[in-house]
Amino acid sequence: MHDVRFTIPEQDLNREPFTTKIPDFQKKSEVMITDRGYKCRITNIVRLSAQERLFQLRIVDPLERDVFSFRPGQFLMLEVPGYGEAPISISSSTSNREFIELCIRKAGHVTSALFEAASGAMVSIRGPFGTTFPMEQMQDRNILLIAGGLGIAPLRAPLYWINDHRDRFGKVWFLYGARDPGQLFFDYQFEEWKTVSHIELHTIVEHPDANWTGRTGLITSLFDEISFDPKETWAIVCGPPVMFKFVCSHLDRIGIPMNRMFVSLERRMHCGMGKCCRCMVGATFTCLDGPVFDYWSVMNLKEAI
Amino acid sequence: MKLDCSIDIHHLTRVEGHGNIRIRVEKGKLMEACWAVVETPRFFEAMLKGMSAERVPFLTSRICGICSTSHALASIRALERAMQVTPPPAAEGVRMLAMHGETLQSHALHLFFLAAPDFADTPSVLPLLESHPDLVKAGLALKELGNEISTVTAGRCTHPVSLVVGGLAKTPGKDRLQRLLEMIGERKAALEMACDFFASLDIPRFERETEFISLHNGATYPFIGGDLVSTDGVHQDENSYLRMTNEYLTDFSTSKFTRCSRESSAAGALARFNNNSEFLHPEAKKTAERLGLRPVCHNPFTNNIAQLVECVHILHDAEALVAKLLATDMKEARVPVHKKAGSATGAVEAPRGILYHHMETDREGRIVKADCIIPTTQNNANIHYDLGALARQALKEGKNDREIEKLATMLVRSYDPCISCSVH
Amino acid sequence: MNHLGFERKPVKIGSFDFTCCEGCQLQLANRESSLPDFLALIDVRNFREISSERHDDYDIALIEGSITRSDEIERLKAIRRQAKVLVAFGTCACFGGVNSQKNRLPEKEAEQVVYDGRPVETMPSTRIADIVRVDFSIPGCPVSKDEVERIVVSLVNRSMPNLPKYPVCVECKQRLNTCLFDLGEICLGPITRAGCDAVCPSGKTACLGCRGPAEEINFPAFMELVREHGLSPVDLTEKLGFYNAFEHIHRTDET
Amino acid sequence: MIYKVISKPEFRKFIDTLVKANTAFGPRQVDTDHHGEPVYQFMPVGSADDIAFDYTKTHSSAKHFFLPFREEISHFTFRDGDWEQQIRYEARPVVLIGLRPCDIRAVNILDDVMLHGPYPSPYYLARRKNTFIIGMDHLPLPDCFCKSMNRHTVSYGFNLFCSDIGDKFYLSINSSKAFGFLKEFETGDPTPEDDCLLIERRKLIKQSFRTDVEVTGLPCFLDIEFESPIWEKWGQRCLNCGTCAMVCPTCYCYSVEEHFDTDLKGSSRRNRLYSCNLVDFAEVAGGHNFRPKNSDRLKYRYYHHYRGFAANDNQQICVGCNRCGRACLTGINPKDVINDLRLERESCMTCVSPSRNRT
Ligand SMILES: Cc1cc2nc3c(=O)[nH]c(=O)nc-3n(C[C@H](O)[C@H](O)[C@H](O)COP(=O)(O)OP(=O)(O)OC[C@H]3O[C@@H](n4cnc5c(N)ncnc54)[C@H](O)[C@@H]3O)c2cc1C
Ligand code: SF4
Ligand code: SF4
Ligand code: SF4
Repeated sequence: MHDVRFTIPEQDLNREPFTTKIPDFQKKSEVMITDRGYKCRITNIVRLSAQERLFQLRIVDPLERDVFSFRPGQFLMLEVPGYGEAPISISSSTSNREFIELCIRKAGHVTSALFEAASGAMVSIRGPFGTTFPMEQMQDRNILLIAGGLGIAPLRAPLYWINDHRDRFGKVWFLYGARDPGQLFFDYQFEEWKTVSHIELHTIVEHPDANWTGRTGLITSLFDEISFDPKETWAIVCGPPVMFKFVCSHLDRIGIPMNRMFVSLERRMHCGMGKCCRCMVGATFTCLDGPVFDYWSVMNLKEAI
Repeated sequence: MKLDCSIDIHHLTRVEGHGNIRIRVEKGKLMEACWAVVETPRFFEAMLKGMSAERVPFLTSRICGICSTSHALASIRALERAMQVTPPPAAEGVRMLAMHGETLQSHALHLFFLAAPDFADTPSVLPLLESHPDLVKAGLALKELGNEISTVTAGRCTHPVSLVVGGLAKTPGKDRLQRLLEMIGERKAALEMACDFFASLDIPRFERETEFISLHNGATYPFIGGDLVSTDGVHQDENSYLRMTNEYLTDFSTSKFTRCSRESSAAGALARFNNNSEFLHPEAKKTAERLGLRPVCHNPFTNNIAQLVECVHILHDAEALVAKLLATDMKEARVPVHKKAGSATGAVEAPRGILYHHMETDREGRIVKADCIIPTTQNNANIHYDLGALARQALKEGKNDREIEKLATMLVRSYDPCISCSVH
Repeated sequence: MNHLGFERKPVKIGSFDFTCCEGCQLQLANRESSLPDFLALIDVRNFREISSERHDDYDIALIEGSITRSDEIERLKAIRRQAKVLVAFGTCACFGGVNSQKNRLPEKEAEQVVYDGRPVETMPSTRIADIVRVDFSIPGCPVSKDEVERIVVSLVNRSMPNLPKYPVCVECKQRLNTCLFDLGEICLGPITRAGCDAVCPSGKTACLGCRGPAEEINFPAFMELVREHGLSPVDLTEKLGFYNAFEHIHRTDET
Repeated sequence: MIYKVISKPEFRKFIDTLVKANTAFGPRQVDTDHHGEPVYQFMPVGSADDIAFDYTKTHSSAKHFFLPFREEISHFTFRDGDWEQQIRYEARPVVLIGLRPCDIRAVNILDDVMLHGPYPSPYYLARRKNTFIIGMDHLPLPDCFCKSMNRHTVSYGFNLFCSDIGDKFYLSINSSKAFGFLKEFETGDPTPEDDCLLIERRKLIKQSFRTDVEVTGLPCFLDIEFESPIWEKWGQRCLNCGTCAMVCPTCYCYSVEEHFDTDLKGSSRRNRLYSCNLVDFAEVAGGHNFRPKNSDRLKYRYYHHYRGFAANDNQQICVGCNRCGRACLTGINPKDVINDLRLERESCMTCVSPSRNRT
């Protein structure tokens, strides 16, 4: 008694796709490619240390490459086909439309697979996702950049931004601390930042080696080297949670308003789109409402940082 | 005629478990021909003491990874008989199907993975993947079917989960049975081509008069329960299994030996065939004829052929069984078990031969005494004496050491011994 | 060449069995539909059960079974010396398995029951990690071929294999089973590591914990639960001791 | 919405026809528990006779028809050092029969989460659009508390909703498909008596709730009570087995796994329903766990359910079906936990000094 009149017709979604619109990344668009990535070729791999490498990616399709743009602080979901995805901050200049750079620590499944990859390997990216450092609002102000260890990864994009628009900002300090001198990445760029971009760079390490002539200690001890007007200074702080807690409470004490300090949070993520709930901190999605938060919001998050 | 020969095979390969073959001939005189099982004992019978009945099948199935269903069912049968539980007919049908699944899987594994390389003269099945891809595919198709039957009926192919004392914990879904029926139909061609292959083989000529022991019920080709018969005319009821086995210890083997009317006896596909060939499915009878197998056959190498004949029987019988189960209401497949004291034997025909579990329970249904006699245990003595006879014959034929070694290993393999299971 | 640009080579495997039923090795030949693909991933160097060829240049050793005799210790140590990666394969190897049930009996009694008192060489069933270093464990009685396949694929692809950390209940509920506690039985699913796709509860028999404890299980709460459901201490010992997989936790809980 | 009435035999005929022409699921008895109570689940049905129209509750919700426990979200095919990604959002049409109002409200909540955010899920959409939902009201069971959650009625999100008014069903028709199908059957326009009966029925349902959970202001309390010792107490009982999340109609947290095919020629990326109750939900590379304790994880599930997240406008997402409470082996249920929380809260409100255990 199979009566075809009562068979429910299939809603054919494949033929009326609702995801082909070219996504507009400047605002969270109503429709966007949520599951298909941009195919990328790894064009260069720079060894930073035993555990960290810089990967240079180039989107294969010229049209897609044209479309792809991001803002400082955003991250993308890096897919290594067969192995999985991991959220990674974009570590290159927003004005560089040719390449994307990712600074990656070998931490687990996906990242280890990536470390097996040779130059020329094919991977995929989704995104960019997440909130950004408010570079426009920071204009005409002094900027305090503080990075601890691999925290330099998300910090490089704002750093490039400042370099690109150096005349729009006041004084810029960059305090960079690491466990040991080998963990101070991108030292080949230090000179350029100092002389070309006029950034005041201060470095410090916890455990010096024989060749180290700079300062030794925790990053907070660098504050005595600089003086600034807290009312006119905005801060971006990236690094492990313990570090930015100390740094931000210090900055809070000397008078930088909490909503002018920015940090980037890390959580486990599986979708990047506010669905899997892996990245929740309290009731906040790190992927949608973050990863960039001002310190006031961080203070308001349930669950310890 | 050849005068000296010395063969020492340490850990025979392509069999389940650890066993050694030693043959030594000096000046034309057979000094030693020995089948030594060196597997580590696990003491299952001791572990069973005090265990509650419902857990027993899960433990005994772990005696053997290949014939776990037989072990579970032998225990279940012993316990049900001991505690006077009558399983519902639907459960009996499903159990029989589970046996078929296991036998098919086990025979396919033996024929194609363990025995076939001997005939093709390769060290394992892996080179056959290249040289005889269709044959291997056919073997895989049959093995897969066996596993699928087990999965549908017992929940999983190794170590069944839903065969329990009192019936079935879960009945197979009709949709999966339906799918089985289709699968069985599809796989007939694979079996056909396997028969062609084995028909083309040279089975070594060797005979040693043997007493073959198997189940017998006078109506069907037996797998679960029935009387115990031998080709020497012994006939006993199930509970008198000890009369068929008479276990004894030797000093070179961790597995015991058995005997009935002679110095040794054999169980297995060939024994089943020798005692019950009249009850085979007509198609299986045809296959036997085609392959030249007639009861009573005393060549142990033809056990392979008997296995193949059984595969044909199983395929057809399983087809009928599934059709019957599809028409059965399977809601009532488990009865409550009232624990009581008792003792009984459960005998089933495992792929390698008759398997006895004898269980004695106390009032709470806990095991007081357990005895398990495994088919390979019953074959050990026969393998042992066959080796001697084979060596003698081969020497007479002037075979060299390598040839004798090959024949000896093939002989042991043709029994499809399940060694770790025999030392339990 | 794959998309990451490195050469994939079949892993050189040796498979060895100690005291056990060989059911786990047998699983390697299961899942027939993908078996040819699976075999292409491995280079069998030593596997007595299926091949007469024996070489001693394997990188990965799958060890099945527990250790119950002194000669096995030597054999195992020799394998450890050769293997780059040693895998405890199956519940017997990981925890001692059903064989360990004999450990609770006095040795003489076991021999009496089985060998009429004739002395047989044996020792308490021991998991292999107590004798050699184990790099990875694949529990299960028997192991699930699915999982084994995944792990071998990982090894070939140079990625890290892993096991689920959560308990069997997750998979059980995903199969829409009726919980066995609702059927009046005591199931070890809530404390047992998932990965078997809840075969036992799906066949309506209680999980006996062959895969060992899940990560960070709440054992006291579970004990409370089984007490409420009126499981006798004898039964509980029988269940928890079935595969010897909870021995450690069980003991620390008592003290 | 169009309202009609249909006689019960005619309704059965309608369902039978629909079920036979489509892949259909409805409540079916799958077991009898050890108290002798029937156990129902949404299972495939082949005719109206398979459906237990008078079922009490299903142990699992109907969530997995929209968010399958496992689903492939994309597949990669590898060739010559390159790969291709295939994505399909296919879903076969499915008829779901017998959903309760709270179940349908749960689907509506999933709609909010999956479709109304910045990144709508095409997989969910495909399934949602291809599911024909027939709802049915019922008298609440003693432990239902959907009224407390204000989820005991439903006005959208279904194709057809049936209220039992004695000999007839009062139908709320919410889709042209349903309306079209029903044209072939004998239905009538509701008479004033029918309307009366419907109102009576609604009243009866409303009055029959035995369980009340006070949730007013709960979101705020949950924020404040984040450090409450109550969580520790309940956390000690929690097995972290994930059962509650699996049966819940609105738990939607998932994980993504990726596996190579055995022939290494491809790989598939799969979604897998997960739970914040599971031990490694908040674990990150290197082994740090942001929610290391049982209590952290239990709390988190409650936090999500009764505080709500931005994805659905910070609305509570529990619908009050108590499936989690029934399924929990150690007896953790929303009613007791929330009441406990509020009791503690109330006593602290009257305290002059801050309670101990609190920093
Ligand atoms: C917004 C954001 C930006 C990040 N930027 C960088 C970066 O620029 N460079 C870098 O090296 N690392 C970065 N990380 C951390 C990085 O995502 C993890 O180290 C990485 O996910 C580990 O993945 P895995 O598969 O190798 O490890 P596994 O532990 O095997 O990963 C399992 C899963 O957990 C998730 N996961 C594990 N650890 C973390 C973590 N710490 N944070 C979030 N998710 C995790 C992964 O997504 C993965 O799916 C960032 C994380 C976030 C959230
Ligand atoms: S049957 Fe066992 S595994 Fe399944 S939910 Fe119940 S306790 Fe958990
Ligand atoms: S359900 Fe339990 S006993 Fe059964 S396979 Fe899984 S872990 Fe092992
Ligand atoms: S009562 Fe429990 S299962 Fe039902 S919606 Fe609320 S949290 Fe989910």
